[in-house]
Amino acid sequence: MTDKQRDVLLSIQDLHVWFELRRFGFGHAGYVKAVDGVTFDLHYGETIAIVGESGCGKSSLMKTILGLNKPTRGAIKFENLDVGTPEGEALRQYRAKIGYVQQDPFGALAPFMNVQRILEEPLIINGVKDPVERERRVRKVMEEVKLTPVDDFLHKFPHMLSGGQQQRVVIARAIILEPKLVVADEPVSMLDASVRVEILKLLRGLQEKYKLAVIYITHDLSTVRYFSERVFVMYAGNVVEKAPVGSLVHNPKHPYTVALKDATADPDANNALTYRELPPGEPPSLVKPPPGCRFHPRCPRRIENLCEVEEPYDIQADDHLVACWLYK
Amino acid sequence: MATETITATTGQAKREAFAHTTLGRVLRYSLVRLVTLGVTVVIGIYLTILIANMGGYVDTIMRNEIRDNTTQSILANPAFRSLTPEAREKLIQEKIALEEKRLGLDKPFISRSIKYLVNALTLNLGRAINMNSDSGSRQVRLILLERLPATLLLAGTADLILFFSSVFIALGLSRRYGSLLDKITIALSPTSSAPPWFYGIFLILIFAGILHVLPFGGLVDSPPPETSFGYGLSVLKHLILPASAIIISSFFLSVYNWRTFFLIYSSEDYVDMARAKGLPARDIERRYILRPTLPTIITNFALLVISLWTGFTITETVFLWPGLGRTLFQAIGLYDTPVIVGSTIVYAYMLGITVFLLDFVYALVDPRVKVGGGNQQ
Amino acid sequence: MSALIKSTRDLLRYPSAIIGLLSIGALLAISAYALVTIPYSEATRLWRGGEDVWYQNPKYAPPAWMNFFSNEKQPVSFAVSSKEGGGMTKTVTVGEQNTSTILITYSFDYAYDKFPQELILYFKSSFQDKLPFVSVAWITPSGERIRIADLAVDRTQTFRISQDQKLQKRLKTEDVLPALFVEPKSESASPVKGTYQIEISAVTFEPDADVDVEFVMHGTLYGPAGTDQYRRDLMLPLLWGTPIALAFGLLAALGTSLLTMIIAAIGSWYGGWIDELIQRITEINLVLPFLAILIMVGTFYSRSIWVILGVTVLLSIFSGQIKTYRAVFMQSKVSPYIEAARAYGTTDRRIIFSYLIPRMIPLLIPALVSSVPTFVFLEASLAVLGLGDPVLPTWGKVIENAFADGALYRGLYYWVLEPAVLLMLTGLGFAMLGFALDRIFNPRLRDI
Amino acid sequence: MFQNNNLLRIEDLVLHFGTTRGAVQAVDKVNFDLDSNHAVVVLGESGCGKSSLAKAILRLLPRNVVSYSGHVYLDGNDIMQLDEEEFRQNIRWASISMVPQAAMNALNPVIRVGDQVAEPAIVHLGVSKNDAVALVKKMFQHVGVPEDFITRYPFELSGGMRQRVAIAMALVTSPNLIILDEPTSALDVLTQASIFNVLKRLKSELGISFILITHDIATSSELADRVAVMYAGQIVEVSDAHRFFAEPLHPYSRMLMASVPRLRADTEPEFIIGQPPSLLNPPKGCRFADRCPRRFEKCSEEPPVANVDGIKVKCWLYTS
Repeated sequence: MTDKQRDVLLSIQDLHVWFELRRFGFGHAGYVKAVDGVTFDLHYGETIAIVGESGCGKSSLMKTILGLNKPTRGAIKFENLDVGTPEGEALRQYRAKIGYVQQDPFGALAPFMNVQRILEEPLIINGVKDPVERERRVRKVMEEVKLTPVDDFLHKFPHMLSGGQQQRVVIARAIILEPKLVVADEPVSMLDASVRVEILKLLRGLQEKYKLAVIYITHDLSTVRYFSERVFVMYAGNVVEKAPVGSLVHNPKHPYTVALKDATADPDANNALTYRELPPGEPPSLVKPPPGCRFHPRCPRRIENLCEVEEPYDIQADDHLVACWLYK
Repeated sequence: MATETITATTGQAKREAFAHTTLGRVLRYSLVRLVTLGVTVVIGIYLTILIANMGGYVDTIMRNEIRDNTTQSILANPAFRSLTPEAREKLIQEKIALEEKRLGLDKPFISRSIKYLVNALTLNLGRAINMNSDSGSRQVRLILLERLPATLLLAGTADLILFFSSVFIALGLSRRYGSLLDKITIALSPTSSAPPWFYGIFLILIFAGILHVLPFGGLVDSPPPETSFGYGLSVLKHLILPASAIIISSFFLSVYNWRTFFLIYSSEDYVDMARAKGLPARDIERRYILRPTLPTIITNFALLVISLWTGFTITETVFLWPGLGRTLFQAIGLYDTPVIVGSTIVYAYMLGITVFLLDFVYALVDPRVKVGGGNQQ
Repeated sequence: MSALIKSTRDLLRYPSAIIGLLSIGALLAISAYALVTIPYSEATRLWRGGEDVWYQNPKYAPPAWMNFFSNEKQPVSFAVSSKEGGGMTKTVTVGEQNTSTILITYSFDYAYDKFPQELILYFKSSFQDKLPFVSVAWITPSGERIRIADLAVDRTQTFRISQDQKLQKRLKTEDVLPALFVEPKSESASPVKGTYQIEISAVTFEPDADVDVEFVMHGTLYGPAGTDQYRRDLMLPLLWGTPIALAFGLLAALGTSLLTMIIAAIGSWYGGWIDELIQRITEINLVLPFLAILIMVGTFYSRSIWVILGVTVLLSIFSGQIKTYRAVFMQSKVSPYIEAARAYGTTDRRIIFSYLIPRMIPLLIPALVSSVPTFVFLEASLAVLGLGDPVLPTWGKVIENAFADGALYRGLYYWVLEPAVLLMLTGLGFAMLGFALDRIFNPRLRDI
Repeated sequence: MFQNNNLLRIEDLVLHFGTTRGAVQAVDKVNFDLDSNHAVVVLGESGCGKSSLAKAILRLLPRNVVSYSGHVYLDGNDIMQLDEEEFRQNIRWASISMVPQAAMNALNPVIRVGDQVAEPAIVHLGVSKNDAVALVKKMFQHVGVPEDFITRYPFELSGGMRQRVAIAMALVTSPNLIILDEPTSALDVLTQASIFNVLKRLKSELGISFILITHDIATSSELADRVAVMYAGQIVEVSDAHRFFAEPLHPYSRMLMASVPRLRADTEPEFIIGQPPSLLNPPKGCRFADRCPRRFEKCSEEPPVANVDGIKVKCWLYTS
């Protein structure tokens, strides 16, 4: 489904995001290499999912795209505009171009603002001075996310809303500036099962209606197939596999993706009867990641004298790009 | 910052053996704190000196006094009677210049202040201008040393009684949440908005003025009793009112705060867990409520000491208690710069030492305290 | 708006809040009354005035209501003047050859068990050359008439009845006043109760000459608040001390908490060297002996209440509170709603003032209200040490005067207790309100 | 007493606690039982009272409790009748232990994890300190924690390791029953799966019974022999795992099951419209009626518990 003809909205080349560790508040004590060489293009109207465990660098990658972190090395182009190192006002304006849906809807809303004020803030900050115009746009966006009747919700404070309603406000805020790209960071992981699907469907509806490009970040492989066209799997600061969603879910190639799929349960009483095959150990430190393939210490199919020495690069295998020597 | 990624690193971070022993960690931490606190104390003392003599108010007052004293002493001295008025005037001027030199008034302010700072830091506090110690010495150090025990006696007694009684009573109340005693404590806690001297007035009024059972003030009867036992008893009698004033003025709020604090901490998940584990109530209180809150308890003890150190000036004045606070007050009344700076320095040192001890003990009881921000959580 | 109503309703569920609000309300009413009835210039003039202003009052007189608590009634001071009437009658009879006779009488009930301190007549007369001649008589309840004095009076003249030696000789006693208030020849040590009259008859010898008299009795009690060693009516500092205490307490609390919060917010938002600097300053401030420095400022620089206020705020900004606020700000700083605000392009200034600080208001308000007493007492403490504002009448000044005069040793308890009670009222009022606010705004405390 | 081979039997358990706005009916007449060496999953969404149920069983009551009643039979003895001290000595950790939701908060931050795990053994088994250490090492082996971690503090461990330590702590007194309160909800998929491997092994090798409290339907199937669905303070369905995951009966259970996104099947998930009722003032009659697509007049009355081939359903649809 990936449409090569579509124009590129966001282009990321060899992106590194490192955080310096300090000792005594000033001495250097190494780097946390949260994102270590990530490359991909995102097209207009495209949805991609980034899947990985906590600490794999997906949040740092996302925050860098949002302009909240500074890239250490590499290039980010948004609409052919180099936005790798904007400062001050330019950075502020860049941030406003991307919608952001957060994980914890209650935390994402200032507790002392009502819904109207929350939704007005981005407009005020980005120069919509006319209050009538602001209210018109607030009402419109509330209709979009089905916070209706609007008058019932306009003056409510976040704590008076249910989790699902809070997340609708967050989504409304993300799209009120009419962005071309929305980043959704685990938008449903803190919601109840019965609400999750509702929010995912709402997001998908908005995406289709406005031809939004969406980066969907999640640790849950099972929701990915309802949302995205392409999936990137991240492990220890690297993207280890990129593939169209159907192909990735049914036929994962990287041993880590395989492990991830094997560990993800569907509701089935037979689960209780079998043990799951899992890679041993835990993800490595991002301060001193293992040499070669970062997954090699846990990998059941590692190739001696190769995987622990040479760092794998993106290798084409069917319609997948896999950073794994098995596919060389 | 990227807390998420940092968390991932700590689980596996390799640590050197020394860094990981409690002693090593505490020593390294304490050393760093000692250096920073040292700098802090130096700056604090220098600021004190600047405030004490900024704009030269004290200099002017001192010059006037020198002029008056010198003139008078020469006029009163029969040896100089025979001199002509001009010669006498000349002699006076010479004497004044000599005296000003002796007190260092001829040098520029900055060099004087630096000299003062060095002296102050080495506790070389100089000679007082007007004040004497009881033994007649003009050495500021001796004057202050003479007064220090009285302050320590009052502060120590009041602090210790106040602190331990309120913590333990609070612990008891937190066990009996909602009881009548608990409610009374809550209701009385606003009484702590008044300072010790305020309660001192009432205590003096009742016990000294009306009932005549305790003295109005002072450290010991006049004349002091001959035997050391009698002396001690007399001091104790004089101690009751000021110490009570200090304790009363903080007691209820202190108990209320501790009680609330313990209640909040006893609803932590790990306390629930300890209850679920079926540990005896005593163990839970000791290991799961007191132990994790020890850093906070210690901090509060230190803050109490700090606030009392500086709060004693008035209490001591009201009770005529011959401690550092009253000395400071008297010195200011007499414009005695060396004594003012001296006592402020002693205060700054005492505060610095208190803060340092606090940090040291804090590091000892809280395994999470480390030097630098590398892997804090 | 509805949130405000709800908070108010929550607040009124706490008895301590109601008591607190009532006492603060009472203090505000007293302040308003003081400011309206006694203008500032009048208040400072009176407070610094000496005998010429306060001659009508006795020294060291406890308040009149002390009589309620004692079976032995003490005389309450009064002053009447023939100029203002007030029960004193004055009749002028024009005689021959430019003379006229002026008769001034005043009768009063004396129902006390003690003798007064002093009876004084202040004469004011107008004439060209010839002094008017005055005779004073005292008429006891039984109708006996005692001649007090016959004298020529100057333009202003003071006549102290107890100290007149002629009268002493005439009455054959040094204690004139007991002699005037007991039946002659009776052995009783207490005054006879009843209506006494003083009669002043004056003769003037010029056409426009006139005589007026002011009759003052220095009882042993005075007015609603009593007097001090300078005869000053304590009502003045008690009334005027209220707005001063409130202003000092509120301004210091407000200034300190707001500045502390803003600085903490800026430090924790920008981090880095700004935060580091703020933390260092806080530590230095921690080793600076607060009161000692305040005392030095009071001694060396200025005792003006506004200077002291400024220094107090300056020294209190970088207190332990800044660490508390900083800890909360550091938490808020990484909270998702701040991250969201950054993501939609909010400026740093707007984040600090519209996102970080409003979050802190629930913590700030109770802390602010609860810190008012600290500052009120601080001002009083300085005054007690003799470092009060030299011009303003304050509660602390009254306590200082009382101490300096040994009020506690001499049993003049009212002198200390009156300002103390007002201080306590202020302290308790704000503390109790702050206490209730803390429980409302701090959800962790709600069920505890 | 009770002639039954149930390990645990809960009858009409009630726990209400007070707030400023009224009483929260967190657990309202809950009934279910559990056989030896079985695992029952209590499934429910946030705020349905499932955590309060765990606390009610272990008698860990909040300060503001309004009513607490019912029967909890453990091996036939009603442990609700025990006094506080007997309950502490004989039930807590001696017979029933618990793995909390967030191990980070449930571990004392200033005591080394080894000591914390050893504590219950010293208190309840009366073993010496040295024996306790040996026991802790054995438990760490069981759950896959390196032995030398016993001298570490909780903040020095990763989330997965902390959870394993918490499980080791639950095991150390060899209880018959362990209550797992959302034991993996804060963990990553791989860690989650490996923790469930550990739990499965404990169940088969040590014969331990579990009550697993969770909102996560997919992972709940990893351990379940039986499933109890909780809604608004009440249990609405108790079923055998195989039958439940194949086809639940109660309309709420059905819709909940339909809302689960699946990795290996191509069904489109659905959601439930509306929100669960407040536990402060739950509706009369069936508490799910407002959101139920199959409601009818009867639903305004409290439904009885119907027995459909051993499955208990609190719904009018199944009363014949």
